Amino acid sequence: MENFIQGFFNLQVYGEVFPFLLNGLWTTIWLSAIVIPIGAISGLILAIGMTQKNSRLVYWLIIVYVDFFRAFPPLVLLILVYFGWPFLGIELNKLTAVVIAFGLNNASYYAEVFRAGLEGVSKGQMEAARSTGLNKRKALLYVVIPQAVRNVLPDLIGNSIEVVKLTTIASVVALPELLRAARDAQSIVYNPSPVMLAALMYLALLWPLTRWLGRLEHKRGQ
Amino acid sequence: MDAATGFLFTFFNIDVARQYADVIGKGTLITLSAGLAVIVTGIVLGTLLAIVRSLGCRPLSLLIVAFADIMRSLPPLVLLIILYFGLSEVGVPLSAFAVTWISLSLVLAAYAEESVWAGITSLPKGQMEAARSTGMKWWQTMRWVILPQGIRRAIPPLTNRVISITKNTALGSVVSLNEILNNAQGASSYSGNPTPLMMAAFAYVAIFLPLVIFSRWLERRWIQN
Amino acid sequence: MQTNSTILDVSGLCKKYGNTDVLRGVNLQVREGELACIIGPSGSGKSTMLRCCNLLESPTSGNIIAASHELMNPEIDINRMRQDVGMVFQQFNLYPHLSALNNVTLALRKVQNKSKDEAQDIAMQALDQVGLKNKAMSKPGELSGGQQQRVAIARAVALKPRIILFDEPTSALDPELVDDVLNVMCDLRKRGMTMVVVTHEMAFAHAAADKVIFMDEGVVVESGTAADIFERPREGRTQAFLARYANRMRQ
Amino acid sequence: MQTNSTILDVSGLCKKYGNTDVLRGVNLQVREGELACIIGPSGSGKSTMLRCCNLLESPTSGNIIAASHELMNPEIDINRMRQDVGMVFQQFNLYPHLSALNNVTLALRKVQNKSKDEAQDIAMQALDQVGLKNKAMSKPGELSGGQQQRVAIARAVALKPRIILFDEPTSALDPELVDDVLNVMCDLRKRGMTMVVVTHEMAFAHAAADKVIFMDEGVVVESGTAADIFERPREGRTQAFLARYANRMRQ
Amino acid sequence: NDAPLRTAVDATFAPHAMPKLGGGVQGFNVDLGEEIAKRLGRKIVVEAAEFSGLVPGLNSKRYDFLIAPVTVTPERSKSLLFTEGYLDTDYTFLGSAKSAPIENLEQLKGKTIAVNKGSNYEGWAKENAGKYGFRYDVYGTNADAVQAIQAGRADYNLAGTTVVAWAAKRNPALKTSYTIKTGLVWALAFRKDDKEGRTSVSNALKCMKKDGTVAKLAQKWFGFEPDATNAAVNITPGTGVPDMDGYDATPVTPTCS
Ligand SMILES: Nc1ncnc2c1ncn2[C@@H]1O[C@H](COP(=O)(O)OP(=O)(O)OP(=O)(O)O)[C@@H](O)[C@H]1O
Ligand SMILES: Nc1ncnc2c1ncn2[C@@H]1O[C@H](COP(=O)(O)OP(=O)(O)OP(=O)(O)O)[C@@H](O)[C@H]1O
Ligand SMILES: NC(=O)CC[C@H](N)C(=O)O
Ligand SMILES: [Mg+2]
Ligand SMILES: [Mg+2]
Repeated sequence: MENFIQGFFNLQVYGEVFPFLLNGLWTTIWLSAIVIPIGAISGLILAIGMTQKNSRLVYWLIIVYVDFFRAFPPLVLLILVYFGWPFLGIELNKLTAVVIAFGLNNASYYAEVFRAGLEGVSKGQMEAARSTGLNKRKALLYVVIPQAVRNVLPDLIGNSIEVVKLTTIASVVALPELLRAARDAQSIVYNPSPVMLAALMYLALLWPLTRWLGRLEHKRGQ
Repeated sequence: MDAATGFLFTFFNIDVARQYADVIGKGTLITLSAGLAVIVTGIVLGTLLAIVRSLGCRPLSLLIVAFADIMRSLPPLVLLIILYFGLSEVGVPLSAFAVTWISLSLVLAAYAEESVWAGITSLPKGQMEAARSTGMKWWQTMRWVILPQGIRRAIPPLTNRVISITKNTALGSVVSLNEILNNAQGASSYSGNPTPLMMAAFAYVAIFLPLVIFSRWLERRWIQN
Repeated sequence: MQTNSTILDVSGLCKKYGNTDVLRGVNLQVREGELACIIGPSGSGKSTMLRCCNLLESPTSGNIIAASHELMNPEIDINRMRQDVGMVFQQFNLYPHLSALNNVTLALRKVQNKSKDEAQDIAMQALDQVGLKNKAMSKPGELSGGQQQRVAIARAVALKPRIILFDEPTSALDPELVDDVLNVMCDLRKRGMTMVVVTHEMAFAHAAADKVIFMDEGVVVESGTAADIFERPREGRTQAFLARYANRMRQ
Repeated sequence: MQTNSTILDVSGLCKKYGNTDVLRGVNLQVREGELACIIGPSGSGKSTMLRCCNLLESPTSGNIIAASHELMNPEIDINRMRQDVGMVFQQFNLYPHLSALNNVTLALRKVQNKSKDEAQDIAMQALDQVGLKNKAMSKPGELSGGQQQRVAIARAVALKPRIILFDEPTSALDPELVDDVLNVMCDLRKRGMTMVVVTHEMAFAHAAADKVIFMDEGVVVESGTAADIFERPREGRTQAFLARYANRMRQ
Repeated sequence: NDAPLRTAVDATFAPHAMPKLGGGVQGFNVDLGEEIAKRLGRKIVVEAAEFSGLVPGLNSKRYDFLIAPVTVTPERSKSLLFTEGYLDTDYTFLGSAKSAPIENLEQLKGKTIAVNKGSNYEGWAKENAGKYGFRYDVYGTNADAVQAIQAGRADYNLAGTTVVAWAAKRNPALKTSYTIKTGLVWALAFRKDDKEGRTSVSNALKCMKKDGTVAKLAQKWFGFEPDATNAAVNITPGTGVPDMDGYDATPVTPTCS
């Protein structure tokens, strides 16, 4: 037990590495702030392509895309993008590689979420908007999408929390997000306390969101 | 070497592929069994927790909520690392497989608990009353009337989670679990060629694409009913 | 019928929710084989009283003896008692994931531990009684409201209870479907089933009830034969209630 | 009124869904300022016809000229045309996420590019016309069905269309709320708005319509003044339809 | 050529490469890389990545060469091009301070060894596990492999002598144990087709050995003076590591400025 406390709750180590981890936390936050909107917007576009059934080909291409990337582990995807694309003549820095891998992966999940949301908006809404002379783009933008977002707000938040958690895999390409910072610190102090401290930071960051989400979901269930 | 042959030589190198096929194969078995174990344990445990929560005992419910919140807020990789090194520091050195299995099961259980619980609470109160009024005991009602409906309602929101959590078996590579990715990374740095990573990619798709397609089917079937 | 023994005996029944007195000393008796209708304004405590009779609500004080079970005895075997005291709900409360047949067999198998075959025989008989033998395999979602309520009645009947409590069994039904259910209930009565029915169907109460109980503000104001209550109500409150009802019908 | 010009001219309109002919050569004219009611049995193609008139459905063949727009001209500016041809739906189809006011202003701002202030002024006028000025800030969810439908009418009116199409505007309403909506429509007519109304409210059609059109099986069987159609129907099918209706009312 | 040299280390391999708490990396190999770059008149970017990602990164041209301490082995020589060695490397076992150190490999029977994924220590463990009857686990980082000893998951970590010494010095719960003499060296790795890059860096390395820079770095980070036979001092006549694939025996005279 003594060992365990020394190993995981070593206050002295906490103090030593705190500023370092704070940097990592900051990286996690801005990384999330980049990848979440990108994933959400591409997901929305895919979902629109899926639900506004203009072309069966487009529909099936999107389904194949979405299912493939839902099946593909993001960690493996990141490694392939980072180390593989240069062979195709596309060379990416860490951040771009992470953003692209996350974008490919997240878009598929967000697409499924938005699809459910769009399907929940009655056909009459589009018709009503079109009948007042709004073109399709404007009708989607001002009438259909706001309602779709509302329909699935809890899922959107839930998925975004998942994305924040997923940023930990950026540590394999040594992007210095929170977990990476903790692991680096661990290798300096030869003590796993930094990882524990990182866990506490993740909790501090995400627990309020999870709680809020729980509330929203509960309300929807009623 | 022009770009195309370079690409093939690098990513689809037959010699390398042949050499490491069995390592990747073994990893695939581990990933498969870890994935299955996680799905089964996570869903069963989550359902049990939801049942305990519906007993309505406040301290127990609070514990369960706290558990679910923490598991849903922590990145699984962090949980994995802490359990792997932490458990053995307190004298329970479980194998990498066991730790991967347990930590992902806990995460899935947290989500399953929330979904099943939501499924249960969304049922009209009359279901419980009607069953009790025929003389069924609380747990009989739970078993035969409430749970079958609650779980049914929990399935659509849960499918996406099951997939993404199961894919996280790849994180086991960090704690020395010899699953696909770990073996592939080892092989690719050992051979100095990323072909094993490509093989891993194929193996993952072969394992998880059926799961994704199955979940789509399940969702559609459930919605129709 | 006067000679039959009392099967439901409620005396001095009180029920509080927090500080509000919902039942304030209810007394009533129902004899074996009787069809008793409970009428009264909304919020008068009819449902609460009925639900106390099989302990879906626990009384605050008073005494209830139902089918020889002393409900206020702390050692009572509730599930045993509920075998003898059936219940039918306004919202039917069928199990949507089970077929009509399995809705009926579930308690037979899990509570009375009957074999599958035996349970199915009994259930088919009960479904036959309510005229739904041919719907045995349908899920509740495939049945009309009236059919669902008849399955719910079959579910209660199949357990061979000594008394069945009905809480507004026809209030959730479209008007065209009400009669089917009331017919089934009349039928049951002819076979000697004791029934206590909370209802707003005055015509039914008038025509079919052996005994009518008028409740208001948590007490039984007046009770007697259907003719007594509907044709010669003694209490002012009863008269007022019936007058309002007659009025509404006329509109 | 006879002297007014034709504002909606449908001729030889056909519409197929796959192999089923839903409209089989519809001809009809509506003149400026007229209130035309379209009646006919369910499935006769009334909604389809109406929806063709603002291209929510695309006709298979035939000709439509609505408010001077040639709908079958492939180069038509649909959104421009829809400014002149308004529509009100059975299910209201208000935008649930916007207040009544913003339901009305949306197209004013995003299609007609009016300033916020100007759009609000116009919208408030329109809401005033339907008697809902005081509900401008309410969300649709907070309004009764009748109020929602009146907001939907205001939404159409605010764009100053030259003709408004109504598809069973009162069918989704509770009986008590129907009159409010019909009154608003009568009011509109007095102000000179041209309206084409698919309806099952025979009394309204009889009393308010300048022209009644009876459709059956995808064609216009008969049309004329309200008096013509309701009091001296010439065609057997019209007579049968009206008789069935009268019968149903009596029950 | 103004573009900086791009290279990478596994920053969990102290004291060769390790993170600085303030950000960035430091260590023997980082200094070595910077010195080489200076002599080539180029800037250098040292990226931190997992060791198992380095070779793929090199192959994909993300890195020009690997400054991480790559041990030259016959297998690797088949697919990579090496400069001559800049330091001898033996393998040393790291164990818990509480347990008795091992004196020979036979004592490994029934023990568990933790090694870094993709490293030659993993390779050694794989080859010898059957022979000596031990188990081994592979970890993404060497730091995790060391952590595994402290957590009681493994009995020994196997890594380069310098690394093991550093860990034992920094952490009193650990101590060094048996050393396997290998006769192997650490060298810089290039892509198989990048002869030109290797030649120029080899040349710089020879000069650095000649003027004692490498030895000074060893003194700074490891605290010992390498003797004349050590690759840190001893200059190879040709280019590459003798007796390995890719060795170019043509004698070279270093041209130093
Ligand atoms: N769970 C509860 N908590 C608090 N008050 C309750 C509860 N259940 C019922 N009540 C109150 O008890 C009173 C009696 O309710 P009850 O449902 O028994 O009336 P009822 O006679 O069945 O009326 P109705 O004809 O509308 O069904 C009502 O005022 C009601 O608000
Ligand atoms: N999208 C569609 N695909 C196939 N058939 C359709 C479609 N929309 C309508 N129909 C068919 O076209 C016919 C006419 O439908 P329409 O809705 O125009 O009738 P209606 O006169 O408005 O009836 P109601 O009074 O019930 O609204 C019906 O038989 C209907 O089934
Ligand atoms: N993590 C490291 O940098 C160790 C590399 C190890 N010396 C090898 O060449 O395999
Ligand atoms: Mg009641
Ligand atoms: Mg219609």
